[in-house]
Amino acid sequence: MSMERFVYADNAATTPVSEEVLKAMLPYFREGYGNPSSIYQKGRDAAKAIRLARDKVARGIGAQPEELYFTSGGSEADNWAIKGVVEALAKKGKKHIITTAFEHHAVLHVCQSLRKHGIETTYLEVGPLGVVKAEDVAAAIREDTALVTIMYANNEIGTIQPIAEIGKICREKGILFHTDAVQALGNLEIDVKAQNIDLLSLSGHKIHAQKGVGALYIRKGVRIPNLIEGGGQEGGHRAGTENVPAIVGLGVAVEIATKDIQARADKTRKMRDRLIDEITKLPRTRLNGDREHRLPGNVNVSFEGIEGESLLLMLDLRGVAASSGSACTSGSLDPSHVLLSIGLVHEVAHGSLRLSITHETTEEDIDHILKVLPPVVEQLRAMSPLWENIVKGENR
Amino acid sequence: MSMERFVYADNAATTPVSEEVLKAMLPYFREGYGNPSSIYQKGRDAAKAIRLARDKVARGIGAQPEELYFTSGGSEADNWAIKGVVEALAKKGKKHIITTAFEHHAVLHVCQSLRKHGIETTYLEVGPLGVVKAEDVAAAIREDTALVTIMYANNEIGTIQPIAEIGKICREKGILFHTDAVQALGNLEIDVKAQNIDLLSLSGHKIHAQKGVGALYIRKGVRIPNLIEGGGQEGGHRAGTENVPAIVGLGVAVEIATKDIQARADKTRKMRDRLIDEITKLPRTRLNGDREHRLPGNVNVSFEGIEGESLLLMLDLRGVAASSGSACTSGSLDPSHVLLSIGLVHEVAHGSLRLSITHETTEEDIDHILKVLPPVVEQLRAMSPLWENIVKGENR
Amino acid sequence: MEYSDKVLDHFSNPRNVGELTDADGIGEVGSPACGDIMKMYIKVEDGKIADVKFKTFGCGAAIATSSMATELIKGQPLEEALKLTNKAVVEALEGLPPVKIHCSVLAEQAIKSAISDYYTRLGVDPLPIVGPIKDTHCHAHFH
Amino acid sequence: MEYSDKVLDHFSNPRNVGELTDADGIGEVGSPACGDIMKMYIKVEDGKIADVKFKTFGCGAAIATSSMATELIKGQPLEEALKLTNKAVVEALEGLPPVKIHCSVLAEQAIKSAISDYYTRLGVDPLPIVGPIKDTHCHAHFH
Ligand SMILES: Cc1ncc(COP(=O)(O)O)c(C=O)c1O
Ligand SMILES: Cc1ncc(COP(=O)(O)O)c(C=O)c1O
Repeated sequence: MSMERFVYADNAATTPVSEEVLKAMLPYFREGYGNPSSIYQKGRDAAKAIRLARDKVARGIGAQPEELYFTSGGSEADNWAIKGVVEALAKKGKKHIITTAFEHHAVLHVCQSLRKHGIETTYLEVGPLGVVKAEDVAAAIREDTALVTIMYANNEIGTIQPIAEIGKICREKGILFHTDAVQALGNLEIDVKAQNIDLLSLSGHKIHAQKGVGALYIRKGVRIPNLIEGGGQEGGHRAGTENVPAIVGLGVAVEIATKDIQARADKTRKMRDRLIDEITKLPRTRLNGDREHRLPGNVNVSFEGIEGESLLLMLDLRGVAASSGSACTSGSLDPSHVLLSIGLVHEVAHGSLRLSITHETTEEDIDHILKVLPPVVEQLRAMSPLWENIVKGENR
Repeated sequence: MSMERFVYADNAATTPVSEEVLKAMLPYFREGYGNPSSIYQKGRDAAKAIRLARDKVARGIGAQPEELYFTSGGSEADNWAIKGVVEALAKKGKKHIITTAFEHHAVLHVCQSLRKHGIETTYLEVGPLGVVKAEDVAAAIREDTALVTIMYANNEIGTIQPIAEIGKICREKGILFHTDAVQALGNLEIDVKAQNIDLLSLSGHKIHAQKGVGALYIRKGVRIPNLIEGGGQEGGHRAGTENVPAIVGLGVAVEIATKDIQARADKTRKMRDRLIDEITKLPRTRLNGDREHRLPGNVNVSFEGIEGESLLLMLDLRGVAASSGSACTSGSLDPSHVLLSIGLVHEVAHGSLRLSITHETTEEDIDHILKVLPPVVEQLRAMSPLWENIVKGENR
Repeated sequence: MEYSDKVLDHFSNPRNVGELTDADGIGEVGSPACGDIMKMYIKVEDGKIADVKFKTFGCGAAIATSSMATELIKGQPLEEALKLTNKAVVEALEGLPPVKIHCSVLAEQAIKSAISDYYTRLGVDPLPIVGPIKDTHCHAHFH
Repeated sequence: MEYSDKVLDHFSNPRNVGELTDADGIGEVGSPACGDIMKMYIKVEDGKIADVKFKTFGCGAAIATSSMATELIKGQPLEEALKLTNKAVVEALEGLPPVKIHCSVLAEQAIKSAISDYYTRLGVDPLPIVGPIKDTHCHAHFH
């Protein structure tokens, strides 16, 4: 099949490393390769590069550089934050976590596996719109609550959570608050101080840095044990020789991503709204998640009667890369826990499509998506026994 | 100061990414950037690249590809192996670890922090030559021993441990055996099957791959819980979007490093021996660690009366990058625990120098080191009150 | 996940898609909640599968296995069609990712189900000929 | 670890290295086990530090702080030299990494120790003038 155009509409799964980021990284592979712990010039240069990157990342979220610890990505940051807080506080009798039903698996699976260590978790409902209520958080707080961990924005349906409100409640009640901001970074303003965030996870590859690098912000005064112990890197809090090129790239990526957020978001939102408006004109097609409290680049729709994976493969053959549910779980055949959490029935959850665009997406890209998507949906419905039944039911 | 030549003699701390490795990595930053969990072509290409890399790494150590899990480096692999085995076996009453006194901190600190969870560790002596005795391992095994973890080769003094013998003992007694092979990979033959190794840690940046990538080999049949939970990556055993370029690079690096080990080692050993012979001619200078059971590129010497860090800085000013003790701990002022473990007194341990070369080091590089080192030692001794006392003591 | 070229070929150009309005047997297996439904239509002439069509709701592998399975039985005597195993379908497709093996099982069962229906319509008890139709559960791929 | 250019300058070209055979006061602080020993020699004339030399066993920062500290007190009246704080040495060096701050403390103490020795030789109790010499422990930098 000849492909007129290739539109990458899966930026929530991962992004290409940008030219600027790669350019910043390249000197650290074969020239600036010193170990940042080494005392000689090459080592000191590497240490300095990391310091400058830390400053940039800190600035991007309103933190102090000493409050930032580089990790191997968002998953490690989530694991460290939650296991760390729980280990620090369980011995004081605090054995309860509050989270939502639609967190990323890097949060959910940690909470689930902590159960066998006697940690109880409350999974708050997010309702049909996919937004948790701050008052529900307040109501769930108990004497023994150690941690509230609620994502800043959902990775599948893009809904934005009331982080500042939750932060305020937690600070007032003296409870630690962690947020997985992997999807929010670069899309929404983050200010850990104003928003009363105690711990925050971020990941590089969603904002045009390398895969395998991220960071955990830990507010000064909060002490949690290490997840990875060993050498004295990261102020003694995260062992392992630092991934210098990736960290340098993360610094540049955060700097770029947190500049002009408003203007970029406005541009992206316009394209997103066009996609939503046009796609939801198709029969038996619905938007998943709140339309207003939504990441500027996220479109998540369900088409009754078709299955997501075959939809993705067809779209790919026609030059559109997208996702059905979260890429992280697409190895599994279970329907997305996020879509189930907002009340979709299994067969509709199976037929979902996530398009995630950025301000670099063009109107021509949107045109292309809108050109190829409807016939693909039609084609798959034509071969679907489920669609046949739906249509029969309608005509009955 | 004009620098005629720059000799990088700290390859045990880290290595530059090789041209071949970087070349293999580059396509995965801006073109092959798909998320390996994604279903479309770009995702499948990334998944395939990881599969091929896994095959290469597996071949390099005699493992099956399904037995290899990519990590963010050697430290994570060590943490995962030890904490994982302990968590899996502690509930069966196995609460004892056997290790040596001179492991890397990524092993030692984990053992130390497990103490508060009721895990006891036996730290075997390595003697003045820095080689543990297999019979000491056998003698230390108890009813409740969960794990033996002994490094393949020491990172500071380069001494090689009797891994196959230890592996045999452990297998016979039905005890899991982990080895940190970070320094051995590419220098010594590794065959996890023949050597009866159950878990093995490796790191990319010591063999010309990127920093921040490594792997843990877990023998089929050995089941340990995850250190980083979340998405289904790495067969569900290590969450986090895969660092595709770094993993691809690791594959190439292992392939290159495990080819022609003998020929390369012979070449390196000759240069190493010249360094040792010449340097130990200096007064009150000794080689640390066994000369025979030693990594082909490792020289570790102590100069009485001088302190290591100032020695390194002076050498750096004269175009030689080297290390004093382990780079990972050089932020600390404590003398190397490795040198103390082989019986050095504190002040001599402080005056140690590690030169780590490779087969790519040239005879001219060795000439340069041998030219600049003796005058630097002399200069520092001339300004050392300690040296003054040593000389006075001699003349008394 | 890696799909073979053969899988992608059968997915993007599926053979025998559609329905047979004059089918002699129709089989349907799977469930919408599991994300896979296969419906097979067969036309039987002289004890042979004269024609076969399918409709499938499911992933790429489900569509590809439906396509390949129908190709493999088209024109075959019923007893040959009943011998078609999921393994044969997987081999003909040059492999399937482990998590997708259940799709091939579904295709095998869909054929059996259609032939079952054919015998039932003839007034013949299909059970001794076809055997039981396995109830494929959502998590079949975990076995 | 990052050293300022000033530190590197004083490390690579240390001022006042050596001994004074006719010193009026000699001070030594630190211990070999800790990895730092500083020995200071002073020559006093007209209540001023007419000359000063040092010998140091220690890291780059130990040598640089010795060099800078001796520069700062050379030619100064004793009472001024006694006022030299480790902070002033750090500032003159344009900063020191946190783990190296103890070296500057050591340099301050070495000077005090040498001046103490000078008064002791004169038969004057140094304690009221110089104060106690702090026993700098190996882990001073952790405080
Ligand atoms: C023996 C040994 N183990 C573990 C490590 C840690 O590896 P990494 O820096 O990749 O975390 C190192 C080197 O830093 C090492 O030399
Ligand atoms: C919300 C969220 N949290 C965590 C992660 C995990 O980040 P990483 O892939 O860097 O481990 C992701 C994406 O994969 C995500 O979208």
